[in-house]
Amino acid sequence: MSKTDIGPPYFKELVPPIIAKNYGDWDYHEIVQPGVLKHVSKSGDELYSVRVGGARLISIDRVREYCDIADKYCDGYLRFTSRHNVEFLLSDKSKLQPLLDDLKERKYPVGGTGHSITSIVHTQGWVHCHTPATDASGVVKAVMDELIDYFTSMTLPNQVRIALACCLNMCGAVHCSDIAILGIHRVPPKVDHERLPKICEIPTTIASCPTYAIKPDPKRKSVKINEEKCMYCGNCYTVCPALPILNTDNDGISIWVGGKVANARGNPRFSKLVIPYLPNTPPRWPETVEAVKNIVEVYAKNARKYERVGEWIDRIGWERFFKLTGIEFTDKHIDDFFPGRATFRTSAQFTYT
Amino acid sequence: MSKTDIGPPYFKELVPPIIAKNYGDWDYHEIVQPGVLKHVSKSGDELYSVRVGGARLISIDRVREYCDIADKYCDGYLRFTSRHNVEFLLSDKSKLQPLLDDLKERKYPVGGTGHSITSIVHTQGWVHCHTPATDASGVVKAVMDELIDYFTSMTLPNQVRIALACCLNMCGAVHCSDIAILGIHRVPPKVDHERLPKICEIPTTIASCPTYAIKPDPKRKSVKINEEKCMYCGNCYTVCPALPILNTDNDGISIWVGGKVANARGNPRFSKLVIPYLPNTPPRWPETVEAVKNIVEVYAKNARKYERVGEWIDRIGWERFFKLTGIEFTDKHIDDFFPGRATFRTSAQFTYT
Amino acid sequence: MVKKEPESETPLLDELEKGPWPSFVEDIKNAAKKSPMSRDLLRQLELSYKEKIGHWKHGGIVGVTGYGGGVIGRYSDRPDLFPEVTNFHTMRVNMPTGWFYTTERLRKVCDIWEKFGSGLTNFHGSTGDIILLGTTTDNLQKTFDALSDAGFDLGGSGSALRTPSACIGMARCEWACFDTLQMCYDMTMKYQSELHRPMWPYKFKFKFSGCGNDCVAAIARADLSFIGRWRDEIQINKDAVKEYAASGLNIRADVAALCPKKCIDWDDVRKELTIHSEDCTCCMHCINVMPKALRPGKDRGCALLIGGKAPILKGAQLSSVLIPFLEEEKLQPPYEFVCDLIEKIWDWWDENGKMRERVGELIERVGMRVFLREMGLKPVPQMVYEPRSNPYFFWWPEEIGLEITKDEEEDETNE
Amino acid sequence: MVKKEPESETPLLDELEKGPWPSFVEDIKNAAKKSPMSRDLLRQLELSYKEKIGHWKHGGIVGVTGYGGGVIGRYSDRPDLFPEVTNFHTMRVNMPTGWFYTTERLRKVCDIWEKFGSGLTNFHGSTGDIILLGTTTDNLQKTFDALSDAGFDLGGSGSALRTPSACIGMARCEWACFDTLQMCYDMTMKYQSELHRPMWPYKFKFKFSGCGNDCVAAIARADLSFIGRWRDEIQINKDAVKEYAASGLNIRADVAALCPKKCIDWDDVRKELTIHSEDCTCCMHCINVMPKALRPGKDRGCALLIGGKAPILKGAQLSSVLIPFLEEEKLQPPYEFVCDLIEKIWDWWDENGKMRERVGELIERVGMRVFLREMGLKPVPQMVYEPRSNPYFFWWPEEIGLEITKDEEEDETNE
Ligand code: SRM
Ligand code: SRM
Ligand code: SRM
Ligand code: SRM
Ligand code: SF4
Ligand code: SF4
Ligand code: SF4
Ligand code: SF4
Ligand code: SF4
Ligand code: SF4
Ligand code: SF4
Ligand code: SF4
Repeated sequence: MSKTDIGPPYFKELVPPIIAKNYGDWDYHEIVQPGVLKHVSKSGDELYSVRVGGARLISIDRVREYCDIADKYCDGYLRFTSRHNVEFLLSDKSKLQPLLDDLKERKYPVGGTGHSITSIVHTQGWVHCHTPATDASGVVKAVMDELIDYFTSMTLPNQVRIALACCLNMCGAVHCSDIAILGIHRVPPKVDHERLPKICEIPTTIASCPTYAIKPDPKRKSVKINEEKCMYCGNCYTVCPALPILNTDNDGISIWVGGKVANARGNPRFSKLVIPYLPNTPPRWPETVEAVKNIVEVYAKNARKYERVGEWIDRIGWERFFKLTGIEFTDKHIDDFFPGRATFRTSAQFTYT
Repeated sequence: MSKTDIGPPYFKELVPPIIAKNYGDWDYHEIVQPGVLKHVSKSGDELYSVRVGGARLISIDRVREYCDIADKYCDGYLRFTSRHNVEFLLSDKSKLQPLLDDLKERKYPVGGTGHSITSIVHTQGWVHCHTPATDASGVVKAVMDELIDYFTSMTLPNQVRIALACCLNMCGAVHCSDIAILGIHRVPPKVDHERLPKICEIPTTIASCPTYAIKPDPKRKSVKINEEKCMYCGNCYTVCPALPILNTDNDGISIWVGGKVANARGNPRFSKLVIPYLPNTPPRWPETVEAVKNIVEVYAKNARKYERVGEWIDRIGWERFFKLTGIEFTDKHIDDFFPGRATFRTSAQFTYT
Repeated sequence: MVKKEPESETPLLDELEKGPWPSFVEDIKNAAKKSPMSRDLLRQLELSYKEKIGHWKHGGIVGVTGYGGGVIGRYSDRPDLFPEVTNFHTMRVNMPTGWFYTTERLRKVCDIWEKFGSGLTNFHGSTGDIILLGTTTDNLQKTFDALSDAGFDLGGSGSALRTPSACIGMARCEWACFDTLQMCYDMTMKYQSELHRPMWPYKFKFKFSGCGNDCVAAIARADLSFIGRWRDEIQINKDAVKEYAASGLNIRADVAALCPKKCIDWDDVRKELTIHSEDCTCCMHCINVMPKALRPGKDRGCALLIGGKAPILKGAQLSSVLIPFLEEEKLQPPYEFVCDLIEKIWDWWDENGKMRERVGELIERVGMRVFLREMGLKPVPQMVYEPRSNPYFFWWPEEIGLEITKDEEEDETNE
Repeated sequence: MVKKEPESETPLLDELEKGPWPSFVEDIKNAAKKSPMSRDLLRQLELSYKEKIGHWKHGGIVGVTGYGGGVIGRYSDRPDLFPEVTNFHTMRVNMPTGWFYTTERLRKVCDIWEKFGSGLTNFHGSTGDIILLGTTTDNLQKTFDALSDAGFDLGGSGSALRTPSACIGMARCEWACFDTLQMCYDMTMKYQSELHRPMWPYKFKFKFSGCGNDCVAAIARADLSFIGRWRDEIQINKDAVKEYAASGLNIRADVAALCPKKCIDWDDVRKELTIHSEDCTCCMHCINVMPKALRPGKDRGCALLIGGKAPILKGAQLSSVLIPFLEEEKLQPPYEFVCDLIEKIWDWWDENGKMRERVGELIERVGMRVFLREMGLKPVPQMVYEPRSNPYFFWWPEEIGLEITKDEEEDETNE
């Protein structure tokens, strides 16, 4: 048997020499061009990082291709970012242009820095998860095909972070993204009374429901669901597979905007619901692509420099946001999950536009 | 038997002729001096209103005295304000100074306009209510004795609305005041198991508890209280007199600040807890008087023109408020009544001062 | 020892006769001279001051014939010591809208109260009523009859409509965007029965403020708040603007910079003010500071907000936007649209509300979406500061083409 | 009819090979060439695309010897159609801190996965792990053994500590206020057992960001978020400020006006910038815009925030301030203060948390005051945006000199 609890490789053994040397001693940085960062240390050393977008779901051959590139231009050093881009790390400036040329040839998008749209943080979807209300990789691919020019340029008012999660578990920072694409179910789970007693623990199943919609059904040694109280979160299904919730016709996508994580200027905040439902339309989800694009474009046109999506809406007000984007406001936008009242406009301040 | 459902006298029969004439036709106003408003109509007519503070709890002889004054200077017209001041309404400017002189002689405070502290909205207290945790009129008298110079002048950054309620029922706009003085109980009610079954309805009593602290006690046909869950709101006592909550040693006063009602600039908002407890120290409640005065003075010194108390704190931050006032921050300030989390600072933005 | 004055019955309260602010103790003492009730009130209050505790209890329901409210029953818990306040009930008298009086009418109230009551009052109660503070059970009907003869009527109490109130509005204020006083009066008259005969889950309050300054604190205290607004542009008198500037007002700092939407441009060279009205939220600040130069627009009306209340039971609520704009026509007799809506709200609340559940709490419990649907009102973004951030939302059965099973034996405690 | 190409097995997925963004379908197809598993994955995915529904189920617990986590068990619900993915489990491999690799090490991972797995991966999972996407139950242990020999270990899953992650920090960023990478690595090593052996009520996550920009999104996703800050003044390089001004940066509009606390004065004549540091909240904006001119202060450390998480169960939470400042000393080995606190938190949560209750939800349920008391931490205003507005607060028994009766048979559903 092999050793356990050895932990990850020590990162200091994996960083390029220029980082080892200048660790903690960086002075400033510049974005040389979209996708190319230059960090200058107090010693004067210069590190170039070239950021490349990709499909996060990749084959080992793709990884090997990254390795080939890193071997050729970066003395074998590379990293990934917290949003799953690859970064090629160069200490030799003369190799920068050749690297960029090579990447271009391979049709790898270089960008994602500064006021751009970087890669979409996303999840498993139909590829590997059991609760998804939509696919992850496919939607992301379709959206990025449309937005790629924002990846390779830096023309937006500020960065726009897009994330996707295929169900309410929200694996990723979907709940705090400039634009979030969230898979949702829309019908209550159907109780499989036959399997349930065998494979599920009843108290845990009951406790799993945020809205107390699940009650014991002692006669059948099962549970029953008060469908009127169910808002299809799927949590009961996570703890009890005998409560299937996936649904071909009613599952789909919702769109949320205005969240952020950084403390810069406005406080970190959640994304807010803007489109309650778009249908699942594989393989290219045109409605979702269009919806995201529309929001990005309206933002690009109207926001002031440095305003994140949520900060822009802060300034103009949500009533204006709905008007500018042409998105319909519905009763679903009004928070009714206790304590939703905090969002009610308890003020006579608003505009009519 | 007399007529019922006749409603109040029609106000238009009670307004002075100048108001009847210029109703809906006013053009602008000026505050001539503290307590004296001049409203000018489009027709050029001028109405002077002289505002006088008083103890809201007054005898009919006092009311008659007001009438005497109104008869003498105002052709018998007067009104009261939404904050319980008297307003003498003059259409004859020449009577203004004599009226003011007369009021001065009677030691009636004239003021409460503009950037002042107007009368304290308050409630019944020990004078007439059954749930009070403190007195109302006495505390108000003691505080206003100290703050009267702010009533008769207009030197503050903006108006400061003070209100008092003697229990959590909050009769008045205490929950949205610049400074609120709120009577609080601090021990759970004691169940009078003998009287309870006779005079209270058990389900109503149980339902009256916001924190679900009350349970049935079927054996005694009464209820029991989980004291750990009780936060002494007194609501159960309101619906069931057999749950006495008044307590000589532990009742007292809490201080809340930063609320407002007007939409001007910042949105309407609740007052926030700043001093969880001050003892009941009749007849003059020196701790409460001192606490209110301190807050007013720190505000007067630090706020910018037009900033209400809450808007000032918005700008400087609560950490600074606690520092400037020297008030201690405790675990009671942190909201733990569901959904208190909305107030948690989910940001790395704050100052250390 | 030096000889002292005869000892006061109320040494503690006497301390409250000192100081510059008018003293309620002086007034109680004054009333006590003529009224034994007031004297016992004074003495009982002194006991409260000594013991730091109240001495009133609530008890049997008292009132006047034909009404279910308007009287607050109160009983001393020490009738042994203070027999005159054994019962000492308060009457709420509906004030004239706007709290306007002629001395003649006011003196009538005093005379009645001298005859039948303690001679003590509150001008006014915090809902707005004239509070006639304390009389015996026997005298309630007599007082009422005399008041009625003098043209006064009782205000609300209990689970009824409460006495509506309004800011001074058009009677004196240049900013009133609708006629708060008239509407308040008309509503009071129309709903006399609802006001006098409690029959709902809990209390219900209306308040009317002519503009966003909300001088009657409606948003904090009323189940339905009518708050004046306009839909077009703020009216600017350019010359008056220049005069303000000349007179030393710092328009940039005190007006433009404080606009919550930063929609005011100030040109310090030309002394010109521009307002981007499409961004203006009618907050009133700029108008407040420059009353001679700026005025609300011409297309006036009000916003209707719902749900304001004090903390009991589930926490305080400020009213929140229900209808962003009611046009002037709707705010004039016969108020058809408004009254229809009010009555619809009452019916729904009456049917669905639990005991002691205000309408705002009911809406919170069942969800705004249910309420809007029942009322036939359209959801609009003005209703919220921001859309929801949690993904826990519901679909209507017809939206997903499903029948939803409802559990009838629903346990309510979980909600 | 014209003769067509041999029909594709995956007409729908083929559509996703089009377009400029790198295609995952291309990579799956690529893997499918060598791996039958990947081929069945591709075919099952096509079915999902057709039916608009997932085809995975969770089932029996799978794993490697000695560990309770690190593997996500997954089973096809159509093993009849896709036998090669009858079981198709994912392995989470703890990434090197900061996601740094040498090609040598990275190729090793590829080789192992070529041998034992589907050849498909995620670089990386959203917690940060290397995701080795899909293999059979049999191959799990083999993969692990090979990984271990290559110096890799599994990451977290289940009710365990999850793989901690950190922003790139001192490795490349001039703003790192503490050594995020080293601390993340040290914590990962110290808590290997907590990471590999689930034993808590639910999952627990650490994330480390070197400054308020929070490039690892800690505040939104970590139960404990370490976010770099300083306590003294922003360092200003006056010459560099002048250069920015000269180069055309609009310092008034783009820097000063956007400071959330408006604590930057810009003198456009002298081209001088003054920061009122006592008001600065370390938001990072000004530094972000002028990296050559402004730098975090010298007295550096971090804020510790608690409770971040996704919506399940009671709604999403952002982390909230627990300790406003941890000095640099506390953020270096042996991290005594921090580790003591972490372990105290775990113990308390482990003892009091319900199943599937994150620490932030537990704190919300029992009250921050209880948590702070148990931890021996002082309440400070930095913990809240504002103090409470409801009057429903508690006193400790000793504060009111009372013994409080606790109801032991407490029904929990009401909470
Ligand atoms: C490489 C990476 C860290 C890592 O360890 O991998 C990183 C690196 C840098 N970030 Fe970041 N950030 C990275 C994820 C993030 C995240 C996390 C996320 O998106 O999930 C955030 C929070 C996003 C949010 O608020 O929702 C983040 C918010 C920022 C900000 C704040 C921007 C703002 O105004 O709101 C800055 C400041 C700036 O860009 O001027 C920043 C600045 C920087 C700087 C300039 C820091 C420096 O001096 O080196 C780095 C280059 C930025 C650039 O790309 O233009 N970084 N940065 C991450 C790259 C992700 C990617 O591939 O696109
Ligand atoms: C693989 C990954 C998504 C991805 O494609 O990157 C993932 C996948 C799953 N997550 Fe997650 N989560 C992943 C990161 C996250 C994150 C993001 C993070 O860690 O920064 C979150 C939000 C942050 C948080 O923890 O709150 C997240 C919040 C959840 C939740 C909701 C937890 C909550 O308290 O609200 C669940 C539900 C659960 O635990 O039962 C969940 C459950 C799951 C399960 C285990 C679903 C299940 O019950 O079986 C998914 C397994 C999918 C699969 O087949 O492999 N996953 N999950 C991420 C882990 C990869 C890695 O180790 O690097
Ligand atoms: C008489 C009265 C209405 C009535 O029907 O009785 C009234 C009358 C006026 N109010 Fe008011 N307000 C009156 C209660 C209120 C209230 C309600 C309350 O305090 O309970 C508020 C909301 C307070 C709050 O926000 O907490 C109120 C917030 C205002 C404001 C907003 C000030 C601000 O900047 O926040 C203005 C505008 C101003 O003062 O410039 C205002 C302006 C005015 C004007 C100037 C309106 C006008 O053009 O005539 C009146 C004279 C103001 C003055 O006293 O300086 N009035 N005003 C009330 C006098 C109360 C008193 O005796 O002191
Ligand atoms: C007299 C008055 C206080 C005063 O001194 O001015 C008053 C006095 C009482 N209020 Fe009030 N409330 C008075 C205005 C208010 C207001 C202010 C308002 O109406 O604008 C409020 C807050 C606004 C609101 O309605 O939410 C108010 C919120 C309450 C509550 C809590 C209601 C809630 O939903 O949270 C109670 C509790 C109850 O109804 O059981 C309450 C209950 C009471 C009772 C009836 C206590 C009781 O259970 O017997 C008090 C009777 C005192 C007495 O002995 O006369 N009183 N009460 C006010 C009525 C005078 C009038 O008619 O003009
Ligand atoms: S978001 Fe939901 S469906 Fe998607 S990977 Fe996470 S748990 Fe699975
Ligand atoms: S899907 Fe969610 S809301 Fe519906 S029953 Fe299951 S746990 Fe409850
Ligand atoms: S606040 Fe409480 S104690 Fe005071 S009058 Fe109102 S109900 Fe009575
Ligand atoms: S005082 Fe309030 S919290 Fe305590 S038992 Fe009574 S109703 Fe419940
Ligand atoms: S609310 Fe507006 S209209 Fe009414 S009195 Fe106050 S300022 Fe005038
Ligand atoms: S009313 Fe308020 S929002 Fe409108 S322009 Fe004036 S200050 Fe700005
Ligand atoms: S969080 Fe701060 S220190 Fe870390 S990489 Fe981002 S900008 Fe640099
Ligand atoms: S870091 Fe943020 S708060 Fe501090 S001075 Fe700069 S912009 Fe202002």
